[in-house]
Amino acid sequence: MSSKPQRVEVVLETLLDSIALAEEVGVRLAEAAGFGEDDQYKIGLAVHEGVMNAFQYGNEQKREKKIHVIFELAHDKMVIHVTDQGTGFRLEDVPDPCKDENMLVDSGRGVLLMKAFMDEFSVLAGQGGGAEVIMAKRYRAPAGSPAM
Amino acid sequence: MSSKPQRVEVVLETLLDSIALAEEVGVRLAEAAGFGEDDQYKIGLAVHEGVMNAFQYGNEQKREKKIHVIFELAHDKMVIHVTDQGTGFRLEDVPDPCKDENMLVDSGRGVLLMKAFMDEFSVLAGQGGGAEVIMAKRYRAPAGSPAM
Amino acid sequence: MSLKASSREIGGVTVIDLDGRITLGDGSALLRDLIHENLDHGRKKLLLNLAGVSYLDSTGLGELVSGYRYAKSQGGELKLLNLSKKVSDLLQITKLYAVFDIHNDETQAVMSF
Amino acid sequence: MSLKASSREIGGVTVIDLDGRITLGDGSALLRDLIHENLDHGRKKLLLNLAGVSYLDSTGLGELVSGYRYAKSQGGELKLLNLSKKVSDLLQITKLYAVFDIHNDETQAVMSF
Ligand SMILES: Nc1ncnc2c1ncn2[C@@H]1O[C@H](COP(=O)(O)OP(=O)(O)O)[C@@H](O)[C@H]1O
Ligand SMILES: Nc1ncnc2c1ncn2[C@@H]1O[C@H](COP(=O)(O)OP(=O)(O)O)[C@@H](O)[C@H]1O
Repeated sequence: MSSKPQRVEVVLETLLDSIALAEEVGVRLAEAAGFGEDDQYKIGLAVHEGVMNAFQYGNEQKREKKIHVIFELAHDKMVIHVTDQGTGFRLEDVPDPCKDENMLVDSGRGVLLMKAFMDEFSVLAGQGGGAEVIMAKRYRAPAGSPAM
Repeated sequence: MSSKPQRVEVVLETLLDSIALAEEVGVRLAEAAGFGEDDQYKIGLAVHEGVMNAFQYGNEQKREKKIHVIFELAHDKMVIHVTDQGTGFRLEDVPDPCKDENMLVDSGRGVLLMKAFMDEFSVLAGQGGGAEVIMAKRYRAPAGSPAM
Repeated sequence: MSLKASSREIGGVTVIDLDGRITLGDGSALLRDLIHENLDHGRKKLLLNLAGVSYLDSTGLGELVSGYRYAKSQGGELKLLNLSKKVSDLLQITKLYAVFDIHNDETQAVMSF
Repeated sequence: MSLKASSREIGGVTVIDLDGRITLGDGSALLRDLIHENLDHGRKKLLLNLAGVSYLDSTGLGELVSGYRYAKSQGGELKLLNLSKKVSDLLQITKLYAVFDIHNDETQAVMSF
């Protein structure tokens, strides 16, 4: 019997606590999807970074703006959308924090971590003009078995 | 600095796992709102019962139907709305499971528990015609201090 | 964390030790099967040890009631042992406390059949 | 579970033992204050013991980098001790592993200043 949620939507206010809350729901669903502990942590941290950016940059800490998080358990991967009500951004404009001249700046590592911890990562313009970060992690097929 | 979420919306599919997931979010927010462990459990169980009814009776286990849960941290109480896409029900039609003739029936105790564990409980017709269960629990003022 | 169950026989009474949650989809079906299986095999004195049951929902309560009824219908008896505070409160609220024969001491519970 | 910190002096080095999470709003501000306070009071050899730090986000990483920079600017040094697997992985991914002087042995770390 498959009783895994296929799609969970969470709408949050622009508040610090929303970051941890979204992360916890993400970890919970990653577990339900069959991801191991290490992947659960990685998915959780990616959600954390995505929602933190929506909080800081997208919605500029304006409490009344919403952060919209959608978790989808597709047949081959878990897909996460984080949408804010800001003005969006383009991935090309984010400086590479691993370049020598950027090594010592405080910021720029959130996108890097999301890319490193997830298999897919992209940024779209959301419906309301804000950023929509879409990231996905594929299920790991246990050795010798067909993909789940 | 108050960083408690004031409003969290969760949209779930009609699946068994959605019951526990909604309950966990409810407990998490009850904790953020400052409720003690016993009240967290009671709020969690009330959410559990409300979502379970949406799953069973409202949406009749039809996966594609949605269960909409809204958590609001108002200034004096935590308010929870559970809305389904069924045909609704009236509280007057629910038999009292504590009556002698109903003592040994299997069902009818969900509403009783929600009423017992929360301070307010009512059922409305939701926007789409389904049931909207609204329940609330007041914050406990620590002895000698003004209500939070 | 779902439900774990194991059975023992003491003086003609079947003690079923339950550990975990009894909720819809997470224990309630197992509990029903266990109760029916025992009664259908002629083990008519059932004592449910709920010491390890920390969480019960209305489905779980309904399953207890239904087991109680089925036992009676088969000429047997179903009693409860070692309720946690939470479970005891749930039985009080639903007035089921007055329906069940509830014990805190296993030996006395076994002798009560 | 937020961040707990306590400081010790060993051979002229200030060892700051950190325990908990270093994330936005949950430890990162405390860490910054601690680093600045020590440097501003002339304690210029700082060794952050991260043994108890199980979770770090990009804000926490930024705080480490900013502390490192501030120490340098004050003629001091900030080094890291006892990285957990998770923290070590984060420093690898962000290439910060090559920036920091990282130790696994406290005595050797203290002597390295
Ligand atoms: N949701 C967003 N809305 C607008 N800009 C964003 C958003 N997310 C990220 N950015 C931009 O991308 C940059 C890099 O983000 P990130 O890699 O997370 O690093 P950091 O948060 O440490 O700056 C940010 O500085 C910001 O300019
Ligand atoms: N969301 C709902 N939609 C339609 N009917 C409902 C809903 N929730 C409850 N009911 C009705 O109310 C009755 C009592 O529910 P409840 O007290 O939870 O007990 P139980 O679930 O054990 O039957 C149900 O049997 C059902 O007829």
